[in-house]
Amino acid sequence: STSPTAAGGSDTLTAGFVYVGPKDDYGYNQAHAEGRASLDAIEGVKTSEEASVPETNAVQETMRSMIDIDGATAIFATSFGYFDPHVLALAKDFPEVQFFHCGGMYQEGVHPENVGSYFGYIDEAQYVAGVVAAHASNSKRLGFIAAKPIPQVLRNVNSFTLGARSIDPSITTQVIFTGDWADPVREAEAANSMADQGIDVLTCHVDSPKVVIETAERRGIFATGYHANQAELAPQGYLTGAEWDWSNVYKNYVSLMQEGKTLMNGGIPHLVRGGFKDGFLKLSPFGPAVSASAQQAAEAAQAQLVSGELVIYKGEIKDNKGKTVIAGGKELGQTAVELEQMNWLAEGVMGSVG
Amino acid sequence: MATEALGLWGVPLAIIAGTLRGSVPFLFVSLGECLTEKSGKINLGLEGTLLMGAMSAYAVSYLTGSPWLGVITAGIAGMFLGLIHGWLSQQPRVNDVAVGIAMIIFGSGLAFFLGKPFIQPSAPQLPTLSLAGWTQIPQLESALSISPLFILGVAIAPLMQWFFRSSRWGLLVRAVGDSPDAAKAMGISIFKVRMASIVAGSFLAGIGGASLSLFYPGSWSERISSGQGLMAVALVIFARWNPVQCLYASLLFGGAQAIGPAMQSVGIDAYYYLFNASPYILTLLIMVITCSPKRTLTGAPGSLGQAQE
Amino acid sequence: MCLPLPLGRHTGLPLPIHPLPIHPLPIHPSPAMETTAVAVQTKPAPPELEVINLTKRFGTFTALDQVSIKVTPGSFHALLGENGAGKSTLVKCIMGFYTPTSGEVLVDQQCRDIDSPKDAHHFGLGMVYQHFTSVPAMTVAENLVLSRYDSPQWINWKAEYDRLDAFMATSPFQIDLRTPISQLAAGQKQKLEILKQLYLNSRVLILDEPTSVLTPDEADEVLGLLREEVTAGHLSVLMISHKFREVMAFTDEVTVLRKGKLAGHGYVRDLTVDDMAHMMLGEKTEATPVEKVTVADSRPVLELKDLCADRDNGLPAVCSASLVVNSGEIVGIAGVSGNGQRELVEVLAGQRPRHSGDILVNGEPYQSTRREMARHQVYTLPEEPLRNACVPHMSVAENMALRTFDCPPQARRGWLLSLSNIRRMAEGLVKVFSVKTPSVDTPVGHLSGGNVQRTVLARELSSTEINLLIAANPCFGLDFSAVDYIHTQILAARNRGVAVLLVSEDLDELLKLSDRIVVISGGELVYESPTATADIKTLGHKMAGH
Amino acid sequence: MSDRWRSLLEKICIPIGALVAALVLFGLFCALAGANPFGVYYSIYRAAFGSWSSFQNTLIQASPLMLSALCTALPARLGLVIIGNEGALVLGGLAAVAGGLTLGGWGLPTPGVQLGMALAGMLAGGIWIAIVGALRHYRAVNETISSLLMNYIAIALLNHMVNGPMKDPSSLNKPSTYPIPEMHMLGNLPGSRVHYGLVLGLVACGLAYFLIQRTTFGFAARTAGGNIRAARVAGLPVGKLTLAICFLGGACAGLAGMVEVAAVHGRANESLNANYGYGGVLVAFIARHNPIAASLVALLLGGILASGGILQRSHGLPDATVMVFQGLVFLSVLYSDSLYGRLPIFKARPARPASPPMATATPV
Ligand SMILES: Nc1ncnc2c1ncn2[C@@H]1O[C@H](COP(=O)(O)OP(=O)(O)OP(=O)(O)O)[C@@H](O)[C@H]1O
Ligand SMILES: Nc1ncnc2c1ncn2[C@@H]1O[C@H](COP(=O)(O)OP(=O)(O)OP(=O)(O)O)[C@@H](O)[C@H]1O
Ligand SMILES: [Mg+2]
Ligand SMILES: [Mg+2]
Repeated sequence: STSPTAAGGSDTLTAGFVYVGPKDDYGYNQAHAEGRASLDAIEGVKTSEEASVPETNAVQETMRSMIDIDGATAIFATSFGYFDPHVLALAKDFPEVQFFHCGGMYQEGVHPENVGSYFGYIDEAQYVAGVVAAHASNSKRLGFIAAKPIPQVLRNVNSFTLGARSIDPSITTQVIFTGDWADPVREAEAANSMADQGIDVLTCHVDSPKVVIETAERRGIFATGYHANQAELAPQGYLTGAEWDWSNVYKNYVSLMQEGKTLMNGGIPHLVRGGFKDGFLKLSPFGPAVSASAQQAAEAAQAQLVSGELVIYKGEIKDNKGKTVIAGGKELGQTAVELEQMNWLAEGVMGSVG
Repeated sequence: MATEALGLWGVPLAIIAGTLRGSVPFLFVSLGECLTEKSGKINLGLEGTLLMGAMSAYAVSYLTGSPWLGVITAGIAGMFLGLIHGWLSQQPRVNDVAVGIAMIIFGSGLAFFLGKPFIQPSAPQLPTLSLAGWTQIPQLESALSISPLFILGVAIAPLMQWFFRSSRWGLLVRAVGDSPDAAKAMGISIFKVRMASIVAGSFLAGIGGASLSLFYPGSWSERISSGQGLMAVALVIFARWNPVQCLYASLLFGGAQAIGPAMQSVGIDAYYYLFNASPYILTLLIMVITCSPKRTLTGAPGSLGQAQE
Repeated sequence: MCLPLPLGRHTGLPLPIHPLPIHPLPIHPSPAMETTAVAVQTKPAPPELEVINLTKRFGTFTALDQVSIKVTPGSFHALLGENGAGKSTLVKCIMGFYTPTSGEVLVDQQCRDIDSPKDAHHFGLGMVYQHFTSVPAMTVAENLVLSRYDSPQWINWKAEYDRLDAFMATSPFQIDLRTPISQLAAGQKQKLEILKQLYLNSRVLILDEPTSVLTPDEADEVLGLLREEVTAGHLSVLMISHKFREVMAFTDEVTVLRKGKLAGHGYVRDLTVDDMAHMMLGEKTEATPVEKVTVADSRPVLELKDLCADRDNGLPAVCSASLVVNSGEIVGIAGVSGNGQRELVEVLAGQRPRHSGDILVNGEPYQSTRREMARHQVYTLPEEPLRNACVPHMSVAENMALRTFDCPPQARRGWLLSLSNIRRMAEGLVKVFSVKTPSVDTPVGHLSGGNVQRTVLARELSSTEINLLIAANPCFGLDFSAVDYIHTQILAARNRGVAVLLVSEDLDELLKLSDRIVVISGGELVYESPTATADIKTLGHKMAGH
Repeated sequence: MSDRWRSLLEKICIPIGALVAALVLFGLFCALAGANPFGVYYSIYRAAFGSWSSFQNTLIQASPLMLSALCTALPARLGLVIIGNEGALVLGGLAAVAGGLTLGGWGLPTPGVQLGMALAGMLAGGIWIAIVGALRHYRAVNETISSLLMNYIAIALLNHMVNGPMKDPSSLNKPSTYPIPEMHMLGNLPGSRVHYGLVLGLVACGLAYFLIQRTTFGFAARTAGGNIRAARVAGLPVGKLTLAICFLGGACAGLAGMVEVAAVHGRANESLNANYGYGGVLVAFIARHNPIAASLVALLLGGILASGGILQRSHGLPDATVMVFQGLVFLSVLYSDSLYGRLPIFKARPARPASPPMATATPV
């Protein structure tokens, strides 16, 4: 059977991957590039990738050239800012090509048929990292270095804090926003100033967590990673980390496409999201500083998240100004729209969304 | 040993610590730029030099295990870019600002290209000098754990001042920068003096890069520099082409970098974009206040920014 | 009238002013000079300098064509020629500043490769350039130490100062060692340049128009001292000059260049001024006689009331200057350079903001805006025209249009340039003012100094309705035919009823041209007198600040 | 060969020679990195100029650079070295959105809204650079430095505005302003995917050239740029000229920002800060501040940027390769500028003394 979208009637499926930064940044882009690399082993699949493509019309031209020159029939646009207007514009021009955008922005009926979204609930992993952090912390003060106060980031901050406070409700998380997805000096400065404040577990949500993890190690405090496995950077203090597992996701898409399924014929769902259960995420292996009890608690939490027993956003949850944001008894599952519009910091987080 | 929180006292401490940690690259690039500008040329390309220095230092430190070898290599890599800049910017009809911007692209492109294999590994870092034997407060101890390159930079600043005042070469550099015609009449080769100043300045800037990748923040990535190389030009004007004042200006900038995060860590967190821009706003304000159309800037080399005949 | 020799050399006191010769007269130096205390010591005799068949081309243009010249040891040699004759080029070739296209430079009858001024110094040659060559941002001491080729790598300032003080004590002129060059007056800078060569022990001194920034007194002082050294056999001097008076008074030999070629050579004792002028120009010319007519119904055109202005460093330069210039009158401002006259002209020309005070032109307040300049027909001949009045890389035509480019016919509808009209007008002016330029499209920076001056003159004097002319050192560095031309033009303007403010450091020029003379000293106008009745002695005293 | 032909030939050969030299150097570099240089050349050609489709890519990349370059090129005529293009561009984009939303809210028809956006963008960019000019004129603050600092400040302002006061609450994970309605967006040139920004860029370059070379304003600016003391002697209003030309330069960069939001992004957010500013500075310098040449150099840079992707995808070279290429091309072109009049082949023969046309060319 020939794939309905393959150009030139060949059986080879060509997929193009576009990254916003360098593909070896020890972070976001690297996680995607590793996912892409896992496709190399698959028969009948060719990939083409381009890194450091800015969120301007340059990305449109890149995707166009992948389609025109490389014959790509599926495009994976991995940066959040690629979606509107770039992916949408291209989708209009190439109705037979499938565009998969990482970010979960697809809306039924609003966006074209041949556009799909995929994203993972990485805050589940952050929740578990919070559980581990709570066990490791002596000062009961955690630190979170975040790029910008956007819902995705706030959700990670809150989940991390909720995870930690599920172990010890007195724990607080200090958050510092650097204002930039990558600014190593400021990230190091934030890490140091948190260490000076007596914070003893750090985590972060920036494009490349390398500097944060290394600084924490140098200051003799603990850290949990993000995006990819940074254990090598902090052999002493690395506890665990919230990692993407894109290889699962990409392999899955590819096998669907190889079966002839597409977004357009309804064979591939437009919105693909998932957490631990769906194989979107993994935890970094536990570091030497993680106690047995911490490990148990973490594994338990992970298992409960997989089974659905544990819902992170379950009322009553107050924000850090004392206002109830999720009423008692209310449960917001991972797909809840409210969570995607999060603009508050949970009780126990020190900082403000500005 | 439980760590006590310092509360609001943490802010000045964090700023002091940030000053000691964060000012080193500023210090080296501004001293390098100061030397370059004293000879009458502007090197806007130090951003590329800084990145090249950071990359090569990290790479060599990783490959050989010796961070000091990395520092030397960074300087040499800087000199290589300086040679290009020095030669090109002295050709007739070639503008040094333009060469500088092209060199930013070329230098950082080269650094990123060659630096790809070194993003993942961890390289040995420069040792830390602790000045805090007298205190038990861990925050102070960490604030006073300073880079050996900081000490080096602090020593170079007055040395360079003395060099300009009391060495024949220093006088030559000043003469060439202030009045190339006069220097030429004395039989001084303007080309050679400027070349030497640019190359030596780039050596220093390269070391500035090494301090980024081998001490603070202490890793190599493509975003490691946040414009320190570009700011060098502003710092030197700010410091009125005086090496010792370059030191003060660098300390100020290092400190200003720490303001944003330090404020947030104690809960002052509105307007952090504007807080993060504070070093630039501050510099601009000080320049507006201290410049005047009625006076020429003291210390400005007379031929700075003037076209080659 | 014999040359007055300075007396108070070592006293550090200002020199007494002597009556100046107003017309250049052939004066021979008194042959037996007293030997000076400085010079008697065992200094080696200067080497012989000879240039054979030297040619220098700039691109396709031949600046020097097979020129030969010989400076015998212990002689004072003058190099003469019109503007652009190639004098500066010749000496720069000797000094290794330029590489000659062909030809040889011999020192002591040996052919030498001189590739840089450093090599020249090695052979005992030293030069004072037409433009100052000290570094403005450095002090006198730093400049002197730097100028030495053998100064140590690391400088011990205390020891250096001791040595410099000792040198200064025995030198012909005194300058404070710790002053930055930028704060020296022009005359002092020139003295420093010569001092530097003495400090370097140069045996053959080449001077390119050394007296053009000096007052006649200063010039006589400097040249007199050099003459002593030459007579004592310690020094040879090769001097470029446009001033016949100096040539006649101090030099032994002259070599004349014309359009890059050797035009003549001779001994001063055998030559008259006319002979030399003839060699320079290739034809007989006589200075146009000066005639002044009295202008009827003279009225005040320019009035200054308590005008104050600051220097670049913020210190006061002009203090409470009040002055009236009437139509049909030339008011001359005399003064030693650096006494505020430059700043005064800059304020009037709109280059410098005033600190306080009023300027009235035709009775109306004047702010030096373009509109006021056009309405009152105010024109300016600033000093150093290439620096002050021209855009070097723009063409002669464009520079000539600087006053008129926004008026018809050069501008259509007030904003659209008519390039053809701009060229056409420039071509006319080039003819009328005999500007020597390859074409009107040549960048003005490529012209020789005299022709730049003529370009500006053409622009500023071509209007038929000039009302006020402000001229500052208009003849600085020009050859005598150009000087004569400019003087004639300025006088003609005055006779038409133009009010002229003439600022000059050349007292002869002021005495020749102006109707009234005002002395500026320390930024204040300290003396005023009609020229006819002016007492030259008093003028000199006032200029010297007494 | 007459002198005119010789100099024309020189003007053609030198830039081409510079490009060839850069390509040779880059080929060596690629060979060292393990790629086949000739394959690389072919790919670059194919991706930048090889087909109408790829040439459109080049045009798309070039159009913001043309406008942005004028922000440096115009003030340069007054002797000012301004590198504040990035700042003027992002603020221009921000203001254009604000203007577009306001006017759109009043129900103005599309041409009105577009004109309003353009004016708002130009005004914001213009004022931003005029501040630099004012600081230069009234406070003698070095314009290169102040414009550099103003870049950082403008970007901080952009971030502050899109994350705060001007944020569209529904722009969740990429804080942005409210979008400009689709109907008010700038369209594409018929039959292509190149938006009207290219036309604006070309027209602006042409107008700028005319303004500088053929108007009294340009004459005054060139005079003041060539020698400010002479300009003051001629009574030219240096202050007004400085402000005006800085405003015009900034307005062009602001217009580039407006084009980016109105033709590409549809809203203002941090993507506006995409280095078109520094690219523009480089373009202006390489073009020696000649607006017409700037449009050609912008095309060259556009072509290089357009070919960046293919180097990664077809030759496995890292993403930084295109920067190295760009750097080499620009260094080489900058160097080539110094060769005018120095290459023996293009040198006029020394005129024989007898030849009549040279007789007048002997200044005395
Ligand atoms: N660097 C140069 N490039 C091209 N032409 C030059 C250069 N220097 C001098 N010239 C030309 O050579 C000729 C001789 O110039 P030079 O400066 O020697 O004249 P001069 O005799 O010293 O005149 P003045 O009395 O005005 O000082 C002039 O026509 C001048 O334009
Ligand atoms: N020649 C000059 N040298 C140095 N500074 C000057 C000079 N002329 C004016 N200034 C300074 O520049 C500033 C502006 O001067 P001024 O307003 O006269 O300029 P302008 O060209 O007339 O500008 P505008 O036409 O906009 O008023 C003032 O601070 C003034 O002190
Ligand atoms: Mg001369
Ligand atoms: Mg001359």
